[in-house]
Amino acid sequence: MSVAIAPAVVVERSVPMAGAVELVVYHPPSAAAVNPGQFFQLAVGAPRTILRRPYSAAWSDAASGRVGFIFNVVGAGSAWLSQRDEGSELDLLGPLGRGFELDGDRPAVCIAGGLGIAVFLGVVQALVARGRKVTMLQGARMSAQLLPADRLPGADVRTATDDGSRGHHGSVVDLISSHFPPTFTGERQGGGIDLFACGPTPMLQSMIGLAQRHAVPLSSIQVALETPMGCGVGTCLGCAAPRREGGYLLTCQDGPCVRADRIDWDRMEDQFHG
Amino acid sequence: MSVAIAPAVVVERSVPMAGAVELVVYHPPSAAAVNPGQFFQLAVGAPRTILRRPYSAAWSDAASGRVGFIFNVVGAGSAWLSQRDEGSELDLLGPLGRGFELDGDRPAVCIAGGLGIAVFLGVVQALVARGRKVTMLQGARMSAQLLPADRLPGADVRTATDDGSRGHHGSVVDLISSHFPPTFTGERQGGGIDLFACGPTPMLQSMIGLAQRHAVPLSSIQVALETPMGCGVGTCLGCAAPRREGGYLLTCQDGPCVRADRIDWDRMEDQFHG
Amino acid sequence: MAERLDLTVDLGRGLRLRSPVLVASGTFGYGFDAPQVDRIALGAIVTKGTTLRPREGNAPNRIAETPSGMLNAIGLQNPGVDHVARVYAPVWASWNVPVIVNVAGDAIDEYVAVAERLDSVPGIAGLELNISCPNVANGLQFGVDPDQAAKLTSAVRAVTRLTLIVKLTPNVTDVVAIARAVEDAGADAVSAINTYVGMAIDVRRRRPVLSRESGGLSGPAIKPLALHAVWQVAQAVRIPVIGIGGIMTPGDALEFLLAGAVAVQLGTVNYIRPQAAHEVHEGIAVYLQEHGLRNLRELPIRSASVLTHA
Amino acid sequence: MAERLDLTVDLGRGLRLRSPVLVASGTFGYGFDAPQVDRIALGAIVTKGTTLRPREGNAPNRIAETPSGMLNAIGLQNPGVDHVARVYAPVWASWNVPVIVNVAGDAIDEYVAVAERLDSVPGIAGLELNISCPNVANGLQFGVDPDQAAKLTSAVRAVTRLTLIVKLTPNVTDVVAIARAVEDAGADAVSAINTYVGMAIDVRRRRPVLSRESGGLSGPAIKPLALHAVWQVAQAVRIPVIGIGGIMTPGDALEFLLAGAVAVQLGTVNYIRPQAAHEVHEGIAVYLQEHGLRNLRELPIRSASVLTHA
Ligand SMILES: Cc1cc2nc3c(=O)[nH]c(=O)nc-3n(C[C@H](O)[C@H](O)[C@H](O)COP(=O)(O)OP(=O)(O)OC[C@H]3O[C@@H](n4cnc5c(N)ncnc54)[C@H](O)[C@@H]3O)c2cc1C
Ligand SMILES: Cc1cc2nc3c(=O)[nH]c(=O)nc-3n(C[C@H](O)[C@H](O)[C@H](O)COP(=O)(O)OP(=O)(O)OC[C@H]3O[C@@H](n4cnc5c(N)ncnc54)[C@H](O)[C@@H]3O)c2cc1C
Ligand SMILES: Cc1cc2nc3c(=O)[nH]c(=O)nc-3n(C[C@H](O)[C@H](O)[C@H](O)COP(=O)(O)O)c2cc1C
Ligand SMILES: Cc1cc2nc3c(=O)[nH]c(=O)nc-3n(C[C@H](O)[C@H](O)[C@H](O)COP(=O)(O)O)c2cc1C
Ligand code: FES
Ligand code: FES
Repeated sequence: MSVAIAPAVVVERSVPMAGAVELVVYHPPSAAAVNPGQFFQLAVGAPRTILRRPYSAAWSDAASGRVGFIFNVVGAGSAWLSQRDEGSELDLLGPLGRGFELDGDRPAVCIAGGLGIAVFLGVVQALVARGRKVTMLQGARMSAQLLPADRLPGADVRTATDDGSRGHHGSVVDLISSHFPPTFTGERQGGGIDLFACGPTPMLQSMIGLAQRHAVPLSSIQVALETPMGCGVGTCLGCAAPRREGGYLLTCQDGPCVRADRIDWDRMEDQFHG
Repeated sequence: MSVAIAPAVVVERSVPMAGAVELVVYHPPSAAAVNPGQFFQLAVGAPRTILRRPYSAAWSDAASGRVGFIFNVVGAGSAWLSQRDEGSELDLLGPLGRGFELDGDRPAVCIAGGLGIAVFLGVVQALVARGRKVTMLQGARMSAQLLPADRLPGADVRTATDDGSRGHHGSVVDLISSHFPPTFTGERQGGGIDLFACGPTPMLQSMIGLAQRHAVPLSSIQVALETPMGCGVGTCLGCAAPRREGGYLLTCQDGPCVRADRIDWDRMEDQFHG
Repeated sequence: MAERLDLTVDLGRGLRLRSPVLVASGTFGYGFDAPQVDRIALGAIVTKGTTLRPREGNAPNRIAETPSGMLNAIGLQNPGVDHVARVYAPVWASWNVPVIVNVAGDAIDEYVAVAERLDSVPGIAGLELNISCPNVANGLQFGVDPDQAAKLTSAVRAVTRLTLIVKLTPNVTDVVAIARAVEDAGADAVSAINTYVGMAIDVRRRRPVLSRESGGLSGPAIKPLALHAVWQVAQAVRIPVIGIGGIMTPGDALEFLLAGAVAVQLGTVNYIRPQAAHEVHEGIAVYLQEHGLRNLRELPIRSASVLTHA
Repeated sequence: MAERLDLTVDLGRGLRLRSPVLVASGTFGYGFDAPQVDRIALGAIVTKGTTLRPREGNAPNRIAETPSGMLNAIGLQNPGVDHVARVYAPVWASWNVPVIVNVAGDAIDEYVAVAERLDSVPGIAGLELNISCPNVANGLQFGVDPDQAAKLTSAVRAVTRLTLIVKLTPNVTDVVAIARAVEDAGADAVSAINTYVGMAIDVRRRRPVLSRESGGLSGPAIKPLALHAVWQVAQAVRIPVIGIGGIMTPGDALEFLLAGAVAVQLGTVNYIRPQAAHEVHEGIAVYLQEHGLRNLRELPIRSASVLTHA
């Protein structure tokens, strides 16, 4: 495996949008190895914590040897991470898991809820580099929490906010509807679009429900799953996600990016507490 | 009690001598309340630690509202403390315990081994302020680990190093001998000197042995004890030190500064591991 | 809103607490030493374990830090019940907070004698029987055997009209069996749990860190274990259960209240954040409000399965 | 200096390890997935718990972080013994490191069938009987009762010539009684300990975090408890004891070796610092050198008192 366990140096810390932190680390081997959608297990040194924390590479740049992470502070681990100054070390394990399958020529529609946007900096860039038409649907609670569109060059960015302060007033999932019927009706088995989704499990579920109502084939949808992670490498079996044919797949090994038809969405649960 | 639990701000971090760190915090109520020899329980945020760490106030200055701590890095807690930048918060509980009894007019001889010197910045200052003649005997492993004498204004500073790189080549305890016989022989019950000691338990024990051989009354010696501390305030009973008349006294409440005749030195042990 | 919240707790036999947040035995002395704590806001103070005669306690080392926890082997250093009754209780009588005396001993007679001595003393609101101290000779014997635990409880019950809480040890295969036994023997409430027997070794000197070799583990490290014990016990007995073990935050305390405890005791955290009891009380109040609940009795959840392990 | 050090360990019945540092069941899969670990330097790999038939494991949530520890209720997800014997063992046979299969089941017959299936398979160096899994129905039953534990051990002993390690559960009043029972029943070694039963509650949603409600606690939080268990067991049995529980550093491992363990298993730390096993091995070597010792057998210390608690 090309998985590294390595101390990387934080070379930049900034606030890409309200409530989020962006840490840029310098680690050329990782920067060269990442596929969009893959993640790293970041060691955290907060009191009483012990497990690493899973974070998607928001973007990576082989040329400059940099990898970016974008996250919000939700608990002790992310709080600790948010305080890493420039120059401090960050212990990376990764890149891990499977990224998105980005090849193809159908129009790509990306949909992100909340911090789910993080992973799309790299995804959009890679899709655009492949010459694909990219629409980025981004949802947030309020305007200030939207990632500025200039971080997603080449994509047609549409937004939705819960408070209506920018774009569609409501769920980002509503924005897909306009992409669904014309494209899929009549040519259900392909043709259409490729959908890439990342966000809270309830958002993914409502999106899946909508897709099913529009008879969109779930195999044309790729989702980035989020489950708790122990190891991130397949040894703890802690990151189970219900598989359509029964049993479980491992988010860290079989995912985090999987085709939506591999999941039993009825058994799928939002696994996060707190 | 005038004990505060308070977040103080680190206003200075420096290296007073090789292997040591000095943190200066701004907290006027504490700075005004400290008696030399008292300590604070400092909260630490290192992974997996939980208890506060006891540290003597090295000095305090009511006018500027500052308190200084001088320590070396021996484990996780002190490592974490050593990384507190200027501007960061430090959670203090204190001042705690009994300081030294500094009043009197006999010549004062202070003796410190290793980081035991920390407490004497404040002690020497207070003794000098009382117009007492002060000799400071300071021992360290090597010259670079000695606190510069200009931090002890008004004291006659004598030094000993294990490697002979400055002052007496050997234990700092050897330096007391020269103070003992002339002063005490013939007038055993007072007169003589007042001795103030702080350092590793084995050093204190060898000093006590020497004093006993010279028939120096142990009531004229005050020692700053070091035992592990749970609470620092008398509720956990974890900081037991053997009392001469049997049973135990509590270092945090009855000490840390006690007259040497209160201790059963034969049952006294160096309580630190690691 | 706030004035409508009812945070009181009934521990039985007339002992009503104004807050579900108590301070645990051995972590608050006899109530005189903790800095900056507004006693009046506490549900109750549980004292250091008290024995018939004064005890010197164990030789140092008595404590050691462990990952997110600490070991202690204090050895029940205490001034003896007589001192407690004569010197401390009169002061407590003037405090506006219930003081519960934690009682320890080596034999049933000794527990009984302590309970008798305290029964009619003003200033004492209840007894907590420490049948589970791992740090004295024979300390664990009563706590690990349902019959012994019941015998001890009955004997003490017979000589006291005070609210009688029995404090369980977790160092057993089946804590529920002990809880049921002491309930049947007349305990008004149980508190769960005391410390877990553990150890640390001084690698440099090649010897145990503690003079007694082993000691009791407390602090956040044990929280998940203590919570499980409380969860099991609360579903098995009808008397109130007081949850103890590693509580540092309002969230921790709420875990225990949701698991079925009527109140909680804060232990090790008192050493670290003396203000924790108040923060926890406030946090519980906020939670109740946010969840539209008006008292603590609406909190507990139940196991989905009949068998916890099934 | 270094070449004179002897860090080998004899687990009995011909199983000799080149290092006292093993990786624990459930934390290293079947040896294929851990990144960047030089397997050859490990004392042995202990596999995930393996049952007669494949198991899907429990529904999510299966894990939760706790202070300095983690809870798990994986539910023995595994591909079944047949897959292990047919697909994995042949690969292991080519590795230069012993692989010990951790065996689990719901009934004695099931354990026996797994042991029989594995007995003559090349690539398998030993069996570790998991008589103590808290995360499956009836999982704990064998581990908490000396008679049951002995019966299971004898039954498996009768069908295998492989080195037989029995892994003890700490969720008992007296771990020594179980250790003695399995020693008498023919175990070649014991490993101590498995996880402690614990729980976490999701306060926001008011339900247990884990789908199974309870789970097993591992990680540094349990180190002092595990160390005490090993200390007691090592002084009570003559067969080798393998220490497990919360080991992260060389110092942690040395505590167990000083307490009487002949070897250690690293568990949870593998998730966090996959390189830990090597660091621990190196650290032990350095310690032996610094203390002028030439092999691990010179390490153990003994209790000063006859009774650990006296
Ligand atoms: C593959 C993957 C990629 C992710 N990428 C990102 C990202 O790019 N940006 C971002 O902001 N967040 C991302 N997350 C979520 C992020 O991992 C959690 O927010 C983070 O672990 C919370 O840690 P904490 O200590 O701050 O919170 P706490 O709630 O204190 O954490 C307690 C425990 O729960 C786990 N946990 C809590 N919330 C989550 C969660 N949502 N997902 C997984 N574990 C959780 C923690 O890892 C930890 O073990 C990703 C999660 C996964 C699984
Ligand atoms: C009253 C008092 C005043 C002190 N003043 C100073 C001072 O001014 N400067 C200074 O450098 N040191 C001082 N010490 C020692 C200092 O408290 C320890 O070095 C420090 O606690 C070590 O913590 P750690 O996490 O770095 O080490 P670790 O070894 O990781 O600590 C583990 C545990 O052991 C305890 N411990 C370890 N060593 C000691 C020790 N020597 N004394 C007490 N507890 C210990 C820690 O508090 C902690 O609970 C003082 C100790 C006491 C009791
Ligand atoms: C130093 C110390 C001394 C203790 N002494 C007693 C005691 O005398 N009697 C008793 O019943 N429990 C005693 N305990 C146990 C606590 O009351 C409590 O049950 C335990 O610490 C778990 O709670 P915690 O994790 O919040 O500390 C003591 C605990 C500590 C840390
Ligand atoms: C996620 C996970 C899965 C485990 N699975 C098994 C198992 O299948 N069989 C077993 O005997 N022990 C299992 N264990 C227990 C470990 O082997 C070990 O005994 C325990 O984790 C304590 O060691 P640690 O604190 O170093 O992790 C598992 C532990 C964890 C954390
Ligand atoms: S996180 Fe451990 S197996 Fe996926
Ligand atoms: S440190 Fe707790 S009583 Fe002294």
